[in-house]
Amino acid sequence: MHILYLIFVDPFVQMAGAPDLLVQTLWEGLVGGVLYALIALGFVLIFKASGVFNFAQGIMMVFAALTLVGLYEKGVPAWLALILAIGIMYLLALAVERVVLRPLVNQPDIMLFMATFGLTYLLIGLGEFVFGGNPKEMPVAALGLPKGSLDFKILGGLVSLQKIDIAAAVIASAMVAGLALFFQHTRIGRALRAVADDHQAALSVGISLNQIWVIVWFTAGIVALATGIMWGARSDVSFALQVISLKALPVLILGGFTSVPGAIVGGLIIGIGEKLGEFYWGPLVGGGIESWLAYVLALAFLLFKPEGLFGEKIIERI
Amino acid sequence: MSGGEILLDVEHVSLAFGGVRAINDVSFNIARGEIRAIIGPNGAGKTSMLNVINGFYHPQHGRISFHGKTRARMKPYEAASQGIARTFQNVALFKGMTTLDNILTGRSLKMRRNLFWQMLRHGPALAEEIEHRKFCEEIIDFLEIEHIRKAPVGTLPYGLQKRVELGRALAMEPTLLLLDEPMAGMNLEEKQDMSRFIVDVNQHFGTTIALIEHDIGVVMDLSDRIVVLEYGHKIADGTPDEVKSDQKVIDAYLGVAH
Amino acid sequence: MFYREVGQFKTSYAADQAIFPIRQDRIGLALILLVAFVAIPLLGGEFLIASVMIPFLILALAAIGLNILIGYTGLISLGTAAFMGVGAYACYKLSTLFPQVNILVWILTSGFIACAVGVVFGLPSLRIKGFYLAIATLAAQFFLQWCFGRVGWLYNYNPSGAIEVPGHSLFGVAVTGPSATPVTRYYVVLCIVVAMTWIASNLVHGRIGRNWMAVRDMDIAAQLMGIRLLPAKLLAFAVSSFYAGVAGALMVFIWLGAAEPEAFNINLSFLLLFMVIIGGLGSLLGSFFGAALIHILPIIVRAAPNALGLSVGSATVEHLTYVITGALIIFFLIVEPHGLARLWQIGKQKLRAWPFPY
Amino acid sequence: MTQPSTSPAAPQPAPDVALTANNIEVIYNRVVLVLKGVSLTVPRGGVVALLGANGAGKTTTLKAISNLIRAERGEVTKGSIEFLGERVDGLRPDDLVRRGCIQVMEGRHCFGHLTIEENLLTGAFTRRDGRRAIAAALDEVYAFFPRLKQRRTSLAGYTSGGEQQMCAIGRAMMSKPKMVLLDEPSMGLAPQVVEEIFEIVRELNTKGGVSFLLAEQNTNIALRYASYGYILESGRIVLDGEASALRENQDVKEFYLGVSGADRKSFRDAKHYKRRKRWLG
Amino acid sequence: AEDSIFVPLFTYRTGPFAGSGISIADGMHDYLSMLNERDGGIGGVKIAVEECETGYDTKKGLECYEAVKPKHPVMVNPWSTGITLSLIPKASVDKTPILSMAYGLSASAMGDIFPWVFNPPDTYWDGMSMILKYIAAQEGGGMEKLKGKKIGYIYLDAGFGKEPLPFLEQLQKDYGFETKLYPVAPAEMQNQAAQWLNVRRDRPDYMVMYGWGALQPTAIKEAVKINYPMEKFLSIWWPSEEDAKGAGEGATGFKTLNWHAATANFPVIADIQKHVADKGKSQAPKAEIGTVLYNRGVYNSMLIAEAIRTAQKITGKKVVDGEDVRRGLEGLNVDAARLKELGMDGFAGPIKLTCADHNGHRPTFIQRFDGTKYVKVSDWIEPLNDKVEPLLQADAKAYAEKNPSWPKRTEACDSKP
Ligand SMILES: Nc1ncnc2c1ncn2[C@@H]1O[C@H](COP(=O)(O)OP(=O)(O)OP(=O)(O)O)[C@@H](O)[C@H]1O
Ligand SMILES: Nc1ncnc2c1ncn2[C@@H]1O[C@H](COP(=O)(O)OP(=O)(O)OP(=O)(O)O)[C@@H](O)[C@H]1O
Ligand SMILES: [Mg+2]
Ligand SMILES: [Mg+2]
Repeated sequence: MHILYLIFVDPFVQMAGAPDLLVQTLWEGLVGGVLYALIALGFVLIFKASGVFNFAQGIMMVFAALTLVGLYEKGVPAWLALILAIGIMYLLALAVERVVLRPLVNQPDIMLFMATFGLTYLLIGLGEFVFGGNPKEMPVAALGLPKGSLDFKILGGLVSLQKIDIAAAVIASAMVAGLALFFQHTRIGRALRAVADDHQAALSVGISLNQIWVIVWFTAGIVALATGIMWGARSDVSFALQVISLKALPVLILGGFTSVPGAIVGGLIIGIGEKLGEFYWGPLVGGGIESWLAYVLALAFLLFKPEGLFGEKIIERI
Repeated sequence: MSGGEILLDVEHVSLAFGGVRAINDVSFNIARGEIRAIIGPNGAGKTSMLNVINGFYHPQHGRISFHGKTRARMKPYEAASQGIARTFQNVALFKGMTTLDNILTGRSLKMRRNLFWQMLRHGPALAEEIEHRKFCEEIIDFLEIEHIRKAPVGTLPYGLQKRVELGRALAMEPTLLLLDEPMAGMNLEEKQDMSRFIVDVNQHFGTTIALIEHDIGVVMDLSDRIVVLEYGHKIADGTPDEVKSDQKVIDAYLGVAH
Repeated sequence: MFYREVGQFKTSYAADQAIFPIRQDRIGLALILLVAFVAIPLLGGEFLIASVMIPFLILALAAIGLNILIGYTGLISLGTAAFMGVGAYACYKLSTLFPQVNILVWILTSGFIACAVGVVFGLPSLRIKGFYLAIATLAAQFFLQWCFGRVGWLYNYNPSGAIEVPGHSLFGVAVTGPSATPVTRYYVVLCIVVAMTWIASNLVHGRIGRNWMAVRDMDIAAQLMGIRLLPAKLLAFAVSSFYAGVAGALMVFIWLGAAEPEAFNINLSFLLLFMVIIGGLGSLLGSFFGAALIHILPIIVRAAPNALGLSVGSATVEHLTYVITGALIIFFLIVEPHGLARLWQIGKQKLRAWPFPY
Repeated sequence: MTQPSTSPAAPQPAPDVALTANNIEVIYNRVVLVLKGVSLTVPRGGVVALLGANGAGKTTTLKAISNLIRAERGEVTKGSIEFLGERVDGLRPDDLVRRGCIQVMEGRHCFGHLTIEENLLTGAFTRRDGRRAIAAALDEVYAFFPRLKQRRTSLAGYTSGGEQQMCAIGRAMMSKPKMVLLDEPSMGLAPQVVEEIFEIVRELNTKGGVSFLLAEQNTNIALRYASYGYILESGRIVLDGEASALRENQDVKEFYLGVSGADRKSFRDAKHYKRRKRWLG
Repeated sequence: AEDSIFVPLFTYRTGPFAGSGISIADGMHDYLSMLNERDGGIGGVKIAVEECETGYDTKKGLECYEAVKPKHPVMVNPWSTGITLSLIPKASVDKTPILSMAYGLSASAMGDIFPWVFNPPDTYWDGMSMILKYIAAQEGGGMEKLKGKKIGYIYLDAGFGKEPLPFLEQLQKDYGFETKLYPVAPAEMQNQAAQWLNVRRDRPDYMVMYGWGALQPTAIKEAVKINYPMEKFLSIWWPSEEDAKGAGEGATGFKTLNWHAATANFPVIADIQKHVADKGKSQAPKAEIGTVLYNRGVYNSMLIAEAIRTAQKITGKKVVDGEDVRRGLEGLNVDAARLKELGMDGFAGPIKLTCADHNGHRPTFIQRFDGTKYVKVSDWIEPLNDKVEPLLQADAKAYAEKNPSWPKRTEACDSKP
């Protein structure tokens, strides 16, 4: 009986008892969710446009941020470092298209997935070789990002919102909105979706895969850079960040692999769900459930909707 | 052959996907031992009808009796175990497997040795395997696909894939064989071969056949009775001669003969 | 020596249904077994046996398990490491509860426990497909890994939170623990791997294997052939997890000697996945190739500068190892997207046609 | 094919030639040699049929021309291909489309997750002549295939086989091509629609001056609409000539056309051509 | 070669923990190189130093072990608890002692049961006892002052972080304080918002951290974010300057345990600078020399060198082997005078190991982060030996019991008790 009380009643009593903490938890979940969504967005972009599940997205995030910080530490001004980092992401996109994707056109998805794993290894090696393996600090101020927090004394307590988190949320929302519109309503967007369906048919109607892939990987690179900056500002820029990128996976399935808005909605659900879960229910089992809660949430959800919230219908026809 | 014992009876079947009414209150039957053709323009609901018959789609209305047993819903594997086999419009072979393995898969329901024997493979499992292999070789021989026995089916020419698919269906020793455009994309010679196979199967094994085909020549020559669908409705049902002269069918489907 | 099958006529279906119908292949297999059983233990150094061969065989075993799931049944799983963990923790628990029982019994038993857990996590596979399923199996990965760390009973409440392998012997010879020599441990692993590879090969070449492949290639058509999806998929999960479980038990008992939950982390799952893909989906031989490429290649790259007499910092070597391994993976995929096993087949095909190019 | 005629002499680049393939060889996967020297010419504004049994290499020929062969891990190892007087072997498929040569692939290959209308619009990807023109082209396609207009908002993956075939042809038309490589257009279509499609081909050909190279199994209808035909067998051209001449050719009649009219043999009575051979006696 | 002593260094300059690993690797490497450059090795014998990259991964660590084994290492420094655990059983068989300096298996402090394993100068239990003692002192007295206090414990949810749990439980009973646990999964090190929200709710009086790698900077940032009073945030000895710097101003006041200096003002460091760094033989950037973890590496290498030197003294051999160095470690006695000779006067306290005690249980001090560096702010604090000892005893006994074939100690003892 007591256990039932602890599971089903007590958490809500706590929520009501300290509403400021509830608001804070929701906010943390929201911010975490937005950041997950940003990583997921990178995955979605590439998946949509080439059917490739890009395992390297996480390392691209680290690599992009590392380039930025690495250059900055070498004395390059922050704005220039940012531009250079964007340039390097462009070069990366070109190289990936030329070396990896072009020879592997029209191959099964899983092979391309594998190729991105090779890419991951390459980028880890290269990144550590050039910039070293030690964690680096994100020059938040030099990049013109806000520091400090906004504190609100409400609900009988204190709710404190970090300015950088607010910035992250704004930037992420803008990116997601822009990309969603782009995909639904433009010629290129439609072409991207066509490519994801059938490489060969896309080629046959004259869609230039090469060009499309460069565009998409470059966009994903920019998203990766933005994500890297935001996560880097929260802790620091190191290869350990790559692990976080796995969290984008449950977000992806929840939102549906191919949906840009799905990434943000999935991100929010996962982010808020896991923070609430860890905060109110985690202590019952000794905490640390955040490491799997997101996946289990996503799994439970999939059982009811196998293609995710906004995913493309799984076509079963014979 | 018509007028014999009814093997399959479709009564007032309707099927819709969202707004699309693929089948609308269609009834017809198939007698044991006959070749029954289903024809109609593209999108008329022919394939959907086959899908309903072998349980892949579940109709919203109507009933289907097979062997006298009536059911509204059935799982595809149940249909298979009751003796309904089929081929597909867009070849649905197991692409990563060889011709022989594809056909052997058709024997799956007939193989009995359990996991344990399968693990050892020697002894009973192997004996069983060889016995079924013999049966499959008969089919391979019959369909004249010996030369591609060990070839992966993925890159075979389309016509051969269709033949392998037929072989796979035959391996199930079905009572009712559903063929969905078996001759699409074939030239005359190949159509003649395929026709011969169909007729042989029908006559030698007594297998009942439901056939969808757009080549009117083939349909008229092979089938005992024809049902014609258009936009999900049945517009005609009868012998080839009856159907050929039906004005509705000519308007909806045949157009000028060629 | 020419690789020709000309002149080898089969006079019975039995001979033709054999797994290696071509004589040269059978000779090749015999040679490999000879090398594995005789030459390596006799001639190989301790490093080769303990750090190259034992891990290679264990990883190959796990890869075979995963290949049954992905390569043969088409179900992508990212939870293999967790199932290996189940095997390892089960074996630890059982062998510390009943230390007098023969350790091989426990290694196999823990395979069955992993099998049961695998089936539970395989249940969603009926509804969830493709990459969606892959991510659903991540739930297994993270949840189980959390359990290994959180359920004290599993690791006998050791303050270190790790499981440490006690010494066990088999017919008076130590097979686990520090006094077991690398050669003994190697033989134990080798025998188990050879036996289980043989069984796997029997399975995939028979009815069950065909059913799996049918489900993989076209599940709708498979259903219409009378194959029931759920049992087929669950059986694949069961067999796969059994292999993973045994591999996990071997990994801790024969290879590592002690393990923390982190030993079964997501990276291991990914590595196994990649072994299977790069080796060749749906090929047992490919699992060995894949394990060799992903486990042995970095060792060679790491040893190369020393062997060449170059002095390169250990960190630089590591970076280069990453870069080279990554580049090679991409290279092999471009040369042959269907994995090393296919490359091998094409090579054989060329040999057959030799000296003509086509 | 008892008396293989020699291939035509190397075609001269002439202003009235749309496409020539000169002695091309294709190898798949670096091991399988499929085309063993195929030469053919499509005159500007002509309709040329490429006939042959299953696996003869028709699809391979078309893909070699449109260069989709790369995506199948195939390679043109010998010979040259010219389109409108320029060498095009080695160009990317999208370059070819931009120059006006588009292929309709065998087996439809519609984009399953795009609606019918979106599928059609992807066909206009390379066009730069503005929304209005594209909308007009769309209407034109709908006029040709009213069935598509009805299904315009449904996902292509759910439509019937014939609807997908129409969609694939319509999609190619959207690119305003000068030359269409049509692979098995009649497959899976109702007889009426087959007739319609060939009528459309003729209309595009006569009114729009579009050249066609069509690979077809339905020899009968193909030779009725084409002006010239090539017959391909195991990767070689074994016979070619004016369509009317081919129709009268005895071998072609027996193997490909059959006899139409009253004394046509029923399919029921089709004879066995090949001797049966038992495996393992 | 015959005329050198082979000392492999297991390091990790790559992977998720490289941030901490690099400084340690540099410190270890540079000290030994300095001995080679300055003195021509130890006792006239060159030390063959070879790094093997583990990436903090147990499997790679084992591979390193097998790779160096044929070269007869005189000892191994695994620098990872996971690797240490895997190697412990092998040590006695391969006759290679393990030096796991202030990490690894706490119970291996018991020399009777683990003759081949050494973990000076303190175990994690010692560490916890000293932190608690310091907290009690802050509260103005002895351990009894802890009564009624709430102590938060944030830790890496892996072997190392979990080890103090039974000890905490014991002390909590003895002294009547309350603990709140905040585990951080290894995959979630950079995602701690939920844990710190919990801290905000529970409002513990003090926070204690057992972290590693990215866990530490993230935790400090989060603590700053929720305005946790930094002066009451204490850690075991692993955080570096870099870990605290990321949080900026707010991190001032953060405290950690340490047993050695965190500056470069020592003759020994000057020698490293002169003989190694200035000659371009060090990988360490200038700013890194003299930092906490660099110096920790130096200290570790000092123990290696002194053990070898002691071994040479005991055996009279110049080229010693693993067995000799084990005896050297058991006879290790670095007293104040010796430290002075080493140029380490004031660098660290004296340390003496015996056959029974492989740890030393040395006192440590608290250092406080002042915004750029750590400054010693407390006296030397002795660990609560009476609390730690029984636990070690029990744990070591349990380890041996669970391993039915665990060998009884047969190695003779040189030092006369
Ligand atoms: N990707 C491929 N890899 C290897 N071989 C292939 C590949 N594609 C086709 N082939 C082989 O090339 C030969 C010619 O095939 P192609 O598809 O060109 O024939 P087709 O004349 O179009 O036949 P159909 O009428 O069946 O479409 C066949 O034997 C086929 O097996
Ligand atoms: N799973 C489905 N979801 C949505 N619509 C479907 C589905 N299956 C079939 N339809 C629709 O139902 C109608 C009938 O389709 P069906 O495949 O049965 O036609 P058909 O008679 O076989 O045509 P064809 O001769 O072109 O193959 C089509 O309009 C098709 O788009
Ligand atoms: Mg159909
Ligand atoms: Mg073709």
